[in-house]
Amino acid sequence: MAEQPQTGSLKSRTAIVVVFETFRNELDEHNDRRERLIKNSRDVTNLSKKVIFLLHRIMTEDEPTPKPNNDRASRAAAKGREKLKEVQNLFASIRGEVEGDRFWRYQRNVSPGLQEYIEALSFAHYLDTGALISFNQVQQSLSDEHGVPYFPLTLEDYLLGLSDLTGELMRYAISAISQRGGRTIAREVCTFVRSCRADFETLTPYYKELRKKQAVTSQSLQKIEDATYAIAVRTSEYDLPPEMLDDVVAMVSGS
Amino acid sequence: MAEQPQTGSLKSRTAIVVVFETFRNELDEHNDRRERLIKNSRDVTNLSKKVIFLLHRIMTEDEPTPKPNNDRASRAAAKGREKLKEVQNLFASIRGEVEGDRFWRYQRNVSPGLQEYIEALSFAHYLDTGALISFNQVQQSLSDEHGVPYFPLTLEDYLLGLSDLTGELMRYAISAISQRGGRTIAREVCTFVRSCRADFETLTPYYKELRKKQAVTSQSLQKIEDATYAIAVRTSEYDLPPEMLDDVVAMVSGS
Amino acid sequence: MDSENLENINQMLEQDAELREKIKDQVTEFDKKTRVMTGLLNKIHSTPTNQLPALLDSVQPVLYSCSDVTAEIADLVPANQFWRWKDTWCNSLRNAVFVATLIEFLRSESLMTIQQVSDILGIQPSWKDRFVLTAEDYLHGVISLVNELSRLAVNAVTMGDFEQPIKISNFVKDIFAGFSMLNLKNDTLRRRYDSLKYDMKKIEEVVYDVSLRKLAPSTRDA
Amino acid sequence: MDSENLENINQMLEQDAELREKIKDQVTEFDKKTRVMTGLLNKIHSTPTNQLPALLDSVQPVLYSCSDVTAEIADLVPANQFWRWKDTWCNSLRNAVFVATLIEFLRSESLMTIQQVSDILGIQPSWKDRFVLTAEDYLHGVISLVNELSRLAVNAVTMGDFEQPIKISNFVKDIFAGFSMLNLKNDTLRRRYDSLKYDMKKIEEVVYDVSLRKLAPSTRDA
Amino acid sequence: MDSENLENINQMLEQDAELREKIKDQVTEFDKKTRVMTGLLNKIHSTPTNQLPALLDSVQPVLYSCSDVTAEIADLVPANQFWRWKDTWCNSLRNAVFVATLIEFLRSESLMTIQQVSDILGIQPSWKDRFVLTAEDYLHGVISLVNELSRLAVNAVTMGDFEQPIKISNFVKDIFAGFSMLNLKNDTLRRRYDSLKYDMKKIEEVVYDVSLRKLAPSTRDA
Amino acid sequence: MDSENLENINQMLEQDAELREKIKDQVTEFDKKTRVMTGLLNKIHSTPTNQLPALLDSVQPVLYSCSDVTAEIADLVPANQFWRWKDTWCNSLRNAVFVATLIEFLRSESLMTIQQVSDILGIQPSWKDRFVLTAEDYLHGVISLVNELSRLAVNAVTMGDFEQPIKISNFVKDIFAGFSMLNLKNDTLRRRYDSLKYDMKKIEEVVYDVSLRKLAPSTRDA
Amino acid sequence: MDSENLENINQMLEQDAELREKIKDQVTEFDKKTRVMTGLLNKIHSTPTNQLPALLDSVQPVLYSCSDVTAEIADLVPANQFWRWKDTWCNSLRNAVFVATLIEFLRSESLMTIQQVSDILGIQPSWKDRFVLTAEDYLHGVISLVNELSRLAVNAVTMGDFEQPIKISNFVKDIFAGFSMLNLKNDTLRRRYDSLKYDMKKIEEVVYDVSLRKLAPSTRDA
Amino acid sequence: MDSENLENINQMLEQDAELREKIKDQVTEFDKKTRVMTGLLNKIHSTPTNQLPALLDSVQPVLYSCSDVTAEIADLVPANQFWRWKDTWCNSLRNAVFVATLIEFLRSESLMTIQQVSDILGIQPSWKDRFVLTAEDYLHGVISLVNELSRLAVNAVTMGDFEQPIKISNFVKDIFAGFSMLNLKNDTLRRRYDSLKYDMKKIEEVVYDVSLRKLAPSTRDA
Ligand SMILES: [Mn+2]
Ligand SMILES: [Mn+2]
Repeated sequence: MAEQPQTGSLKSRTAIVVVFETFRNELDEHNDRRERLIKNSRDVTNLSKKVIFLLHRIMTEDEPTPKPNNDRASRAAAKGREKLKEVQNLFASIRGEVEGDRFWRYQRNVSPGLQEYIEALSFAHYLDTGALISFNQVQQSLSDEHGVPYFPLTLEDYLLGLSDLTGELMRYAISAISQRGGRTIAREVCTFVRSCRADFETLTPYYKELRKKQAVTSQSLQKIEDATYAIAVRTSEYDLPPEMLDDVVAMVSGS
Repeated sequence: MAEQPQTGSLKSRTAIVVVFETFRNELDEHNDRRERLIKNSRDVTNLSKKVIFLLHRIMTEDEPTPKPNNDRASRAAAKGREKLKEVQNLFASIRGEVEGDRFWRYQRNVSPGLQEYIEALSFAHYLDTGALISFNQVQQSLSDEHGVPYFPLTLEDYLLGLSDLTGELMRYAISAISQRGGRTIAREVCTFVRSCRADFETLTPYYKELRKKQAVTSQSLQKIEDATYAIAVRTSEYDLPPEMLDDVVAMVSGS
Repeated sequence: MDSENLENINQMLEQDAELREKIKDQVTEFDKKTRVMTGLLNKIHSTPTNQLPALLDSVQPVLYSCSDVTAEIADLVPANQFWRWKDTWCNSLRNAVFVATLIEFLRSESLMTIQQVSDILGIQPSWKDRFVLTAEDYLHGVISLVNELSRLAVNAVTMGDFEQPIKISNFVKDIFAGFSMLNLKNDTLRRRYDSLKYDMKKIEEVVYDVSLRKLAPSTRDA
Repeated sequence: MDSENLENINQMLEQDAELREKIKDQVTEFDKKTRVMTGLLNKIHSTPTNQLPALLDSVQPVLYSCSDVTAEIADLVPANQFWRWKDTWCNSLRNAVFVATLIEFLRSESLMTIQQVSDILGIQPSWKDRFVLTAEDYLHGVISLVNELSRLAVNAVTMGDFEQPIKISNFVKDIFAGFSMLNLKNDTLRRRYDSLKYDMKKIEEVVYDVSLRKLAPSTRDA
Repeated sequence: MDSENLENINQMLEQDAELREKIKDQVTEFDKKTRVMTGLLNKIHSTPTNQLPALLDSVQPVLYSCSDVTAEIADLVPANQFWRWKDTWCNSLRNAVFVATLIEFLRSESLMTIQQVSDILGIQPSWKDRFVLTAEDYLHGVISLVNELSRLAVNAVTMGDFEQPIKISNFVKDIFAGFSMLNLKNDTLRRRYDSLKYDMKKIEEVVYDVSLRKLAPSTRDA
Repeated sequence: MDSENLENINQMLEQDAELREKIKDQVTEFDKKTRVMTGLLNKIHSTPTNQLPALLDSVQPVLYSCSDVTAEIADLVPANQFWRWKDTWCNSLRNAVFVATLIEFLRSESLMTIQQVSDILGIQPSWKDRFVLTAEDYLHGVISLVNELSRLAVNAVTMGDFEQPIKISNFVKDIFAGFSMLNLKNDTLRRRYDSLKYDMKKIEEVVYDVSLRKLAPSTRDA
Repeated sequence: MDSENLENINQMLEQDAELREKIKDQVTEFDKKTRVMTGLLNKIHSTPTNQLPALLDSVQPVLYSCSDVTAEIADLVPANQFWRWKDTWCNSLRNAVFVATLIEFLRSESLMTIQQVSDILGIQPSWKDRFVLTAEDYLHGVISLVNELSRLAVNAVTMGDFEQPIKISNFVKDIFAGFSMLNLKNDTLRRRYDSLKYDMKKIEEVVYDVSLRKLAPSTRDA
Repeated sequence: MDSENLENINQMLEQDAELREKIKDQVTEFDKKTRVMTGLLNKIHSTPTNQLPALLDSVQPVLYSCSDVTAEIADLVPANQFWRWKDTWCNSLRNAVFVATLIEFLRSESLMTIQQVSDILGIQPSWKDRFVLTAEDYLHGVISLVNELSRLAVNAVTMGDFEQPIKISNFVKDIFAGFSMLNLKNDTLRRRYDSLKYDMKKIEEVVYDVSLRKLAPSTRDA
């Protein structure tokens, strides 16, 4: 091509077409990358959902010889974290795609999977520690062995992922109630979700999406409160300590 | 596992869990397959969209020595069909996934890409033949070398794909008008889209989605009618045959 | 469109329309049967335990007669088109699963398998691309069963049967253990599975009340 | 949340909020400049061709002054966060592209490249992760240019300039050829690209009218 | 448009507008009456059972006075236009059905028929093309009755009346069985019918609580 | 529920369901007819003016045959229930109004009155409590007519008939003036009336193009 | 709630409801007047320019009579509550602005100021907390004026008046330049302002058509 | 547009924009305060009854400090423009009503009147054309109070306070009776009033649970 489109404004059709061809390549490359990231995000979502089910499963399954709930919880968390390594590998694999200023260009495409991952990770973390995973801890989990992040974690993804956690905790609390020792779990979760809701409340002005999810969190909290209420009402009627009540029921129902 | 869950109804937790494990595998397998098909469908959509742009591009690009439009159209169709082979290969690749009764299970996941493919294929077909591609021709394009279909084509996908074609034809007609001989093209497209609309009209009672798209088709038709109207008004003012008008303008504008 | 193509299309449309009509008629039939059965079974909440067998016996023939309707449908559905039409009858089918598994539980305290339900509804292996009982439909039916049992646990106590809730509790816990094996998507099944937890909680409360009031025989002997 | 985490979060939020405010102020400034320029350039539709250079000269300084604002914004945006904030100013930037390319066309009948526009707006290569003129924004500006030129083709004739439409026609056809190289998604750019076709059609009509009335000099000599 | 055609149409439109206004005024009147009655009947939840008759007596005259309003409406509605206007008053009418059937239940533990409600509201057979109580409106009123009774079952126990829930339970079971015989289409009525299940479950739980604690005489012997 | 009450209600519900089915069948028939007619009339946009009479003649018999269907419906609708069922067929009826008024305009450039349309569709005065053409339905049909005529004005010019737009313009101006005298409430009719303005503007622009270029004989002398 | 508190609140609510009714009645009156005026003014599109004064004279008295209605409304609105109720009448008021400014343009080719419109509608300075013509309402009316003038430009040519479009073009250019100086937020006004561009383009095209064909005296010499 | 007219208008628009900004800043301040208060009051659900006074004491100063913000707003709002701007702060104001009435209930089991809330928020009678607490905003705050109390009834029991639900029940019954006397239109307030029924039902069920089990001293003797 004899034309030198760079040296001045474009006077001929050929020159214009040559320049627009570079635009085409740019746009095509962008769209292809976007597609790859969307697919990656779908994979992340699916794997993370499975981890959440795994955690629930371990926390509700029968144990031959009942051990303290803490043991079970750390075992669940360990297994969950193990599985989440696969997800972390998926994030590592897109590292090159979202390098430098590109991350913010594709943030919306990475976000859905990322939030589901944070939901799963924070669930495992809660089971293990009884605490909310911190922003830095999540960012750390998304970093290589030298602590260099695959990409920057956004506050919004962090908060929205945590907001979904409260829904899973509600499920966890409700199913715990029918188990031995479940009352304590329900009460702990109630306190924890209550404090989550309070923490998020101060942050809702900043994110519209968080405001919507906060409504769901409030509903979840109410469901947990209703459940702990039912426990309280029941136990108040009898003058026995809670552990003994569990034993009586176990004896009768033969489980 | 000593249990034989098949021989009677399930009496123990272990037996139930064993059976439900088979359900889990079934559901997981289904979800994974669904994911694969959705990804495939996204690829099909992207490739097909590119073919549509390719066809438009060839039909509007400058020609060093102007030839009859028909030549150009068959060249475009040939190139388009060539590219569409890639898409057909994508369909061939999911053949195993949608075998037998499975096709209808995943029809909704295959559908979006398939409709975009039909839009592209029918555009190439129209450029080449001036006719609407038939159901059987589309099904044939989705079959192996022995004429065995990769999967059954549904009437709905066929019609919805064709309905989108009218939008592309509107774009084609409008850009043609600014070209030599474009008036004839616009008039032909007008007649063709009018008959498409009439054909679809009798079929709208059967598909809700088609009813919505028919409204878009009507708008496209009106845009084409308005354009051919503008041509008619202009040429009516002068008493010259259309070809000569083209020549006069070409001379003046020096293109 | 050329006329051959158009004719082709119209023929397909008419065949589909006709088929849809015919299937719908059969589904109406199926629906009537399940309505009759659930109407009868609604009486378990006011029928003393020892009179249950008679009640169940009255439902059984209707349940067996469902195989007529499944055969009619399987006959109508074209090869490989099971998934195209199944939404039409899946409500009726889930209700039939509910009925079958409820009867079985009340008779033997055990969970009827998907294969057993299939057999009772006369579903043939050779229909596999036209009429099948899918895992999803079976699971929906089982969830309805648990919903109903939580209500029964309450009413059994009202009628003075203090053992029923305990049987139900053990049975439902087993089923719940099964369900927790599954990885579900955010769909109806997931939502209904979540509701199971509330049923389980309600049943637990009944067992609790009963145990602590030492009404159950096992504690009376303790 | 433990207090360190919470403090951490609050700090990030405040920084973002502050930054957003600061960028918005600069964008308001940018917006004012482009509003002044488009206000002035609106007069091309009633300014005889020979008086255009003076009009363009009056706009030029404002255009050059945009580099102050781009520098301010580039200064504010944190490293790598270009795509996070660009929506804030992209309207102003597209308008600036429109202004720059319109002036260039009216001066030299040629299309200013994305690099030239970047340069005129003082955008530095070293800002590449903070403030860039993207292909998309450039293309939007060029489409606005074509929209305006179709209006100018009409008004030029009213003012007795019969050559302008022909220049515009050739120029716009070249640009259209460029656009048809692109593979677009179903987004705003695609919709606006479709609108180009109508501009082209309108311009063609003007050329047609002018040619057939043999008003253009080239035909007068023919 | 020729002027006769036009005038004709305009007259029709104006008459309709005027009539709509008049009917609306009567419906506002009707609405006030039902609001007063439901306001009074809301006190059943805190009125001891033995004082209920007095409360019901205070509502009765208002209920009888509804016949004034139905007569006014029937007077306004042009011949044959019942179905055109019925949506305007159907909410008030359903509330009136609710009130009538609630009073009757509290007096006699029986369900007032559609004919009896019609009579009490003064609806004349001769109005059949202008004002009728349809089956649909009657059923809506009955569902509201059940909704209210599930609340009453709870509050009766709080007030120490342990027999009321049992009466309510028997009554509602009957109604529920009745409803399950009806072939309801998938509309509002169907959705509200589904809500009956929750009411019934709640009532059963109250009866359970009472009988578990042997609080009601009838359950004390069980 | 006592069984007589229940049976009574169930019977009403079933009769309604059956009737709905029957009316729907007739409406499907009606719909087919109007679809055939609009399909044929769609050709006016590509039929030279002198061949229009033949086209209209081919539609006329189908239009006359609509009286069969209106008679069937009038037969089915129970006394006084016009307003209950009218929504079922109002779309078909509006389309029939559109067809009748379009044919009349193309034949005589005049607007068929509501009475004339009623007559052509065979609607009997004695059906007034069962099947009537209301002002609202008539007006909807007329608006559809105007929508279609604005398209015809454009296409007539394309086919070289420069007088048709002028006829259409005069006709539509009249209708528009008529509509602006009506006191329409803020409903669908009002919204569609607002759309008339766009149609009229479009028609005026066509007339403008024709008269500016002195294409129509009537404007050539202007 | 203590009864005084309650009564207090209820009284406020009832007064508001009553007031709303009364204002609505006056607005209906206002609306009728503007409907009559726009109906009459619609004839400008088919009235030769020399007969316009007579047409405008027929509208003027209705316009003056609007002051009756504004006085009634100003009387009703409680002190300080202008902003509470203004939405009720703003459509009518904007239409009145449209009418007043259209008449003025047709008489003197000049734009009536907000103060002049206020005066003609009899709005008193002393009503400032009850009834005011806001800048926003005035601007809405002016945009409607431009919308109408673009239509008039077209129809004037059809009627053979080739100067009207040129007058309109000059007038609208001025208004457009004025609007582009305003700092409009992203609301309805902004959206409607964007529509002005289309009107102006249309008017420019009419002027183009006229001058291309050398039809207007002023363009004939160009 | 003549320049005076234009300048006049532009000035009005700019003043409004500036004012909007200033008011918004104050509302942000107001919002922060109510957010802090609701954040603190959220702890009532986990604070034993005997520690409530301390908690309430910590909220009180923030509540009193709201008068600063209301004064700032009243200062900003131009005379007569209360109704123009009130939507800006009505959410914050309703939250403040909620806070004030909640504190009062927890202290004295009584409902603060609209006048008392006005006073506590420092709203001056002399502001009546600039800043007022309307009945609507007051009622919204009260509904929020009831929503919160239904939750508190539940949580109080969990914390072992069985008398709180009974106090709440009596209080809410009163409010509900009050609301049912009001003539609410079909708007947001009406919809939220309907939600009160659910709250009341829930509270009644809590009281039921407590009294059935004779947990509260007052019910223990029942
Ligand atoms: Mn989740
Ligand atoms: Mn397309």
